[in-house]
Amino acid sequence: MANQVIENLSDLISLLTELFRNGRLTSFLGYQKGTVKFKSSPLIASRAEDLAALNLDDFLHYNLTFYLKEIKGKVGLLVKGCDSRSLISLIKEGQVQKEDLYIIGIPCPGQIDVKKIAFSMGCDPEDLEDITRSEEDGVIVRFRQQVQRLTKEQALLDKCLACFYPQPLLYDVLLQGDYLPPVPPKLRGEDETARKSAAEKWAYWSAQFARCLRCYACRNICPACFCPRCVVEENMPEWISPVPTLGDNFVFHLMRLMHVAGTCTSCGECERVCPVEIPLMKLNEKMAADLKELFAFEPGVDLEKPLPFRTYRQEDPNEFIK
Amino acid sequence: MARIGVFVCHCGTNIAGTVDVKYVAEEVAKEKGVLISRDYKYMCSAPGQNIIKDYIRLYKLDRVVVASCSPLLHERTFQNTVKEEGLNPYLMEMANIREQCSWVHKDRVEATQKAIELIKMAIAKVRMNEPLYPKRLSIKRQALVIGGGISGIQAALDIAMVGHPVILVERSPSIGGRMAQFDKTFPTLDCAACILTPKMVDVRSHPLIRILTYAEVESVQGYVGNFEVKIRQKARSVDMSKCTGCGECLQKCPVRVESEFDLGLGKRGAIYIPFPQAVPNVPVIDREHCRYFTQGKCKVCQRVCPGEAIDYEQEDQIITEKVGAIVVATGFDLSEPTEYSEYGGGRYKDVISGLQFERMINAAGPTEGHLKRPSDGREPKTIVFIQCVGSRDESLGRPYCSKMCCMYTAKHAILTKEHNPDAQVYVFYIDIRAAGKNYEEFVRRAIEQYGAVYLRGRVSRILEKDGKLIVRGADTLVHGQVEIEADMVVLATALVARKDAVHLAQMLGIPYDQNHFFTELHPKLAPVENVTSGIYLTGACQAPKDIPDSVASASGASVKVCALFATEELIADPITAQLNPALCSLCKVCQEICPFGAIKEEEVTKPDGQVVKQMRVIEGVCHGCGLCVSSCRPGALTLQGFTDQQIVAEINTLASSF
Amino acid sequence: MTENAQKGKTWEPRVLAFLCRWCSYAGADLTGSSRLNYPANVRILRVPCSGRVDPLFILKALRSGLDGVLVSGCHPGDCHYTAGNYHARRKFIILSRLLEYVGLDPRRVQFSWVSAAEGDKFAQVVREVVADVKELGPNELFRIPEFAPE
Amino acid sequence: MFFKINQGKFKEWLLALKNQGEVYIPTKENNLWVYALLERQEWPAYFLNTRIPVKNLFFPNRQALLSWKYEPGSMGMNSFVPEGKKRLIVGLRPCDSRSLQLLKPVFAGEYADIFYLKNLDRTILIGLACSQICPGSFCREMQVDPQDSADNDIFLRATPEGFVAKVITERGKGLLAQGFFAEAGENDWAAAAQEMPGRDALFDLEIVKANLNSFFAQEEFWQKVSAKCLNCGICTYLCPTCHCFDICDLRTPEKGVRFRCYDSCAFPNFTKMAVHNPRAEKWRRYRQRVSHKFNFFFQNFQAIACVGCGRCVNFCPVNLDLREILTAIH
Amino acid sequence: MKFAYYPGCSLHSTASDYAQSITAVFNCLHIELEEIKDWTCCGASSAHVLNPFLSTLMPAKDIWQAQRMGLDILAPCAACYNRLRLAAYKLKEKEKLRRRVAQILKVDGLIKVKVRHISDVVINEYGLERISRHLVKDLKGLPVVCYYGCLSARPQKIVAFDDPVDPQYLDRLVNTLGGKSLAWPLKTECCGGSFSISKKEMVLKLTYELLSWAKDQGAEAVVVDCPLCQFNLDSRQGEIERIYGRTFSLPIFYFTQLLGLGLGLGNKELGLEKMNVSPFPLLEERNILKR
Repeated sequence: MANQVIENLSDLISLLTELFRNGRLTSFLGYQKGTVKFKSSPLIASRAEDLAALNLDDFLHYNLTFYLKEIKGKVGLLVKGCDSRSLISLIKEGQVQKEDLYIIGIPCPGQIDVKKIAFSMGCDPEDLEDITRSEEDGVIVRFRQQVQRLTKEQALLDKCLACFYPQPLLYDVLLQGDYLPPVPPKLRGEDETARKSAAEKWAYWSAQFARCLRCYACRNICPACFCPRCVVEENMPEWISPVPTLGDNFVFHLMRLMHVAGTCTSCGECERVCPVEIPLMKLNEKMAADLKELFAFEPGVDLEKPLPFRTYRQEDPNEFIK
Repeated sequence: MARIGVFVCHCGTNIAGTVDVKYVAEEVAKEKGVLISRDYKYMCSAPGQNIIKDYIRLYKLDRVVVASCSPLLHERTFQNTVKEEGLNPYLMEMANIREQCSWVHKDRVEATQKAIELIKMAIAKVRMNEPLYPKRLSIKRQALVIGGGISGIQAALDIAMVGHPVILVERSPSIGGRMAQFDKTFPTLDCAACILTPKMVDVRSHPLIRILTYAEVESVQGYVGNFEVKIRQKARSVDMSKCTGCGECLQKCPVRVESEFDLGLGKRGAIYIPFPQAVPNVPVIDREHCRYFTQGKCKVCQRVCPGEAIDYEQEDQIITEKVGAIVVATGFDLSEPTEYSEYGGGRYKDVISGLQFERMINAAGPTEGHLKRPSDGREPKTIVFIQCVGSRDESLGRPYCSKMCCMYTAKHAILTKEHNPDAQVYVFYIDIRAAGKNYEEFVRRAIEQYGAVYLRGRVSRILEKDGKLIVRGADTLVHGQVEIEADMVVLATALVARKDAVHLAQMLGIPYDQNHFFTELHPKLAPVENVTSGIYLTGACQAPKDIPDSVASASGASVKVCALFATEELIADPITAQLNPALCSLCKVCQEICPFGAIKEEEVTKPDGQVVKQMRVIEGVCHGCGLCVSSCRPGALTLQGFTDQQIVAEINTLASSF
Repeated sequence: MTENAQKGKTWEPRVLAFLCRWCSYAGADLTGSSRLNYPANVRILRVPCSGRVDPLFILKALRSGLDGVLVSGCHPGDCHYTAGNYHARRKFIILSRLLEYVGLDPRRVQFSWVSAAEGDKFAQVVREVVADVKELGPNELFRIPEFAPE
Repeated sequence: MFFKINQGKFKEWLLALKNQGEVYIPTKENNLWVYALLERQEWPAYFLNTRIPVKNLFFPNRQALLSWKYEPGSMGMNSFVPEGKKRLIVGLRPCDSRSLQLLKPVFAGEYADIFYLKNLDRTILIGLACSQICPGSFCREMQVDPQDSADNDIFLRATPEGFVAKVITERGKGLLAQGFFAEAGENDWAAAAQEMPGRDALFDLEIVKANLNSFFAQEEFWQKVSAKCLNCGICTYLCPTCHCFDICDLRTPEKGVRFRCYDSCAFPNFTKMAVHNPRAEKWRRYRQRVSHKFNFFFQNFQAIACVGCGRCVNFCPVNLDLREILTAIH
Repeated sequence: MKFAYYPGCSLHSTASDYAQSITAVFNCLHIELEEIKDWTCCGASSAHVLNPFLSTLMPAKDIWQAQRMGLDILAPCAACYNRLRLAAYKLKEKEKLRRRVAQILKVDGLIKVKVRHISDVVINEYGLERISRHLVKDLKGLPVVCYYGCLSARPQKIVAFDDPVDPQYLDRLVNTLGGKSLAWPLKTECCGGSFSISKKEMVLKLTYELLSWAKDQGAEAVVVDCPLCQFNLDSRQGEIERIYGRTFSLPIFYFTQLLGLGLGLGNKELGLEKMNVSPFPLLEERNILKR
């Protein structure tokens, strides 16, 4: 059973149907057609009948693993390479048991970054009329009666361009298809903000965090945020005021980062959903870089290595301490 | 609404000299909930303490802040003060305005201002304080000693002497351990058996000590005061109650196999006792070699046994016992002489290990104490001893010193000479480590009085030619190569941790170092304790130790056990972590990082009958460091006496902006 | 002093120090009993172990307008609880790197290992930290513009 | 009464308006459209609608209500007075302008909210007809005409040359009497109307209204439609008509400020009380949101608290589409 | 089984008989060899003494060459084996070094190929059990000592595939072939290796000791798997006789030659007449092989 390969969608559906029938599955997480352009929509199936809607198009941004926070039981789900890392993190955090899951690895040719495309076109995502993949793994964009060919560098999410694990690291079956070739392990291209002066950095991040509405979408969509109650909601003591002041927004985002450190796999969902475009990935990537540099830890790639804040080495960095 | 009293101490001029205590008292009186604020010359003095008591009574205070010296000095004092007025001692907080204020600052204004803020912090904290009560845990006052070597024996005797029952578990058929294999002991050269056997007899005859030989610990559950251990009593095939120890069976057994006890130098039957003075003096049938068990017929032993003690049907038994403390005395193994193939250990019959030499030279040993070459039985004239074989060798990943080898090699040199004065003895060494009472003198005797030739350097190769062992090495003192034609070579192989040490460590939840020796709680200040409270270490399972060290640490460990057993209940400091399962995400970070294994997962049945997993803090084991609390992301854990609320309250009193 | 800080008169930094009760707090006591001097700008908060210090404490302190934070514990290997400071050390370096990344000068949040015997070191550490924070000026970082010094 | 103006003049006019008060125009900051104070930035050649709804300028996410200061013995308190400066917002889309009117009865009720009302009163609204249907929007189903709006002081329609303006209120009229505009006629106004891409109505609002009561009890329905929901506050915070708020204090030992900030019915702790939470489950909360907008609000104020701007649809992290639910109810 | 064949200089010169016998034997055993195209010297004996970097760079070229062929490397010469193996190890372990080397050689990619010693492949991997199936001749209890030399034994952690002091694989082979391998302690003592020319006296002394031990053990021949050892032990016997006054006339066989005999091959295929100390008297006397 383990690690078999599935030819196409219909085979997948029949497999899942079978699994539902013999009770191996109680629910299934997949994708269906979205109701607005350039978006698919998560599919939560609780019966074999619901599977009819299952559909895989060019816009599979969702990291479905976050639904595992809510949906328990025998869950089957589709994971891209990056999603599988979240899964590994969740298993290490004791939030899901591998045995309860039925993991279907799906091919990922890199996800399309609509915002990026719109930005390079000098327009809003809403203005783009049509985006289709071109054979040479770029895309073709139609917008205001003009057609543009973009390379994958111009069209795909940065996280995909830097993805070292396009193939799921953990799966029961694998859906056939083409993958973005893995690039050597490196984090997203040189982060200019890191080179700014302290004052500039502060100015930059104040501007970003000042916008935060505290809608908590970043937290709620984050697979790593699985606490029954987030410290933001704690009011004895009140760590963070509900009033969206710059200060409290700062504390909220830094606290969140500290809490997901080591579990966060930089899947980028937080940044994708942010309604006010706060560049949260910068922070995730920064954290990832530090964990790698300081503790040689890479989140969500192996089930054995202990999470960075659950272990220590005597020779850990000490110079920063007086 | 809290009813707080604040008491500011002058400490003579120690505080009052730099801090305007009157003003301080007035200022903090304005704080919310402060009913009374007084200053006095010496709060810790009897009259000072009476002031506190009086005001508690007068104003029905339910919280007290004492601003004086360091809590490290007088926290207990003032806790007792308020206690005497019926207040829970944990409703008293101290502000340290001496060591951390008046003594370190000169400017009166600054110091006064700081004192005020320190007291405000204490007030803010004490508002959040709750009465805490020491946890009481019952203690099963019975000890388990794992390992029947000299340290195990010593520990068992010491504990039993105080009057606590002890279970002594030994894996081999007899207690006695390594020491029983030795001939004489350095530096006094009195015979090991002569000093060991009496102790073995004491153990056997002690009413409070229960010996389980040929048995192994299978599992350990629970925590300090309340361990539950499962012990596997391996089938001895001999009914201990019936066996008289006459030894008939030993003579008649048709099988001869190499004796473990004699390390292959001697033979034993399939039914055997490891050595004559064995305790218990009851044989074991080695089912792997016994003809009955291998070929289904024989039963000679059963026929000759007068007491009908032989029982082929016997089976392993699991014995479950509750104990309050565990002493680990599992001792050491020796590294394999084959490790250095250049020395031909295992290949050349006449290259033997130090322990084999002990057996050979032991009057009760396989050669009745005569030196004989294993190859041809001739008496060796020239014997080369090589030290540090497997010790102090990075390339083997064994950088440490085995500590004993220098001494027992010197002893071997001396014994050789005493057996045969015209024998020639060479010793290759790197350094001589003879730090111990009369140790250095002993080594000097070996060299000067007995004329053992000590060569400083390593042996590179041993070649066997015409029944001789050609030992090639370097003498670094003459900067030259040496070649010795020896009859026998003795390797001082390294003391290493037991092969299954890691397995035991994980079973007991005790840490071990890279060499798999067990790690003590503190190398200097807690040398026999372990991070897992209730478990104590002794002997060579911690590191190479000689007999005196082992015995000393054994007594040390037993004192710790007795101290623990001194009361029926374990009084645990209430400063422990508390868990609110409703907020717990079961990420188990707490369990993983707790240095004391005080947090465990358990299954509980909800009122509605469903069974759920839950984390639990075992208060008796929790030391109250709060590491888990600061690592618990949803804030399900809190540390009594240092709750998040208390600490944030203190921070907030200093808040100046938002 | 709070008032001064806000009225921007002779401004004096306010530093909160979390001290582990076994090593650093005892060390700070020793500073006192050996009558060494250090600036009065530091307020000491006693915790059982540096491992008890949640990064949130530090953020909270900065949020509530304190100008600097010092966390001090036992030297590596000396932790009374064997490993508290090792775990803390991991959190702290990540936190201070993070604060630096968002432009908050790491000198506002400093760490030290001070043993019970290092009274002089504690005084020295406090002097340095206070000097650093003085140089950085008041922590206006989180002040809400419309409610800046009234 | 109608006027027209060409591109160049329009820009001058905007600058001139600065003398009247603070001028806000649609501006793209940090990749998202907001109404920003007119400084150096150009009038945008093209924009759909702002990400942050205009309610934010009338009912901000952070409104200081009062502050206090504690000195031993005394407690000084002062409440903030609403800002009085005149403002002009240019370029509101009909949906947003409508939302401001929808909210009025809420804040003008028995306990009048001085802040909202004052903001409304001090702001001149200059609307702008849509040139395109926003993704996710369903304004026409909600009876909001993308081409016309009576909820402004002035309403503009863009033409290739410039704009045609329709005066709605007196104070609007005042702004045009400044020589930037030329008289125009009914025909110019009609000519400036843009053809909106057609789409069949997804549902009939009346029927939805009618059915809602009966749907209320259908738990499975609500459970199914809300399954995807994240419990985040995006839909409510970006909604031009959502107006739930929370009140909390920021304080130091001796002083403090009381704030009003947004709250969201999507949050699990929105209705959390000491002992229990009437809307602990997600589906109850989602049902509440829909029912409130389309039913309860109507019962209280005889209006539907939705203008079909489509923000909640377009920016929902999990593409939970209100239109589908409404269609289903239909 | 197929390998990238790295003959090294010896097998094209002094040890051509070794090369010959390998080809012959491998044909019988169906082990394929493909010679690495324009291989360069492994750098043994000079490079690693003079320039450590060069001592990695030179083998590196061949290693990458093999990588391109997609085959593991088989080296019959213990010296080549030692150098290549060490180089491959360094390139795997030391990322910086790898990059520098790769840059110079204009190649890329991590090192995946293994470097194997011929005996390891034939005796351990191909296996005596499989070999014995093809044996047609018996060595009639010919008493020999197996001499392994040092280059395939140390550094132990990196190159050794048997005990570094008392290896057994050749002995096992000899016994399988029906010979009688004698135990002796100098299996991996140094023969002087490449100092043959530069420090002849030393080589003579070391070789003398080896030969006399062998003779004293009662050996009638020595079996080796290293061209350098073979050269020293074989070609020096005359001189040794003159200096130390002891005659040995011990034929020094490559293990492939004995194996060849077992497989029924003759002088022609095994190049026996190339040996300085002629093996024929011995082989005839033991009637293993007729002239």
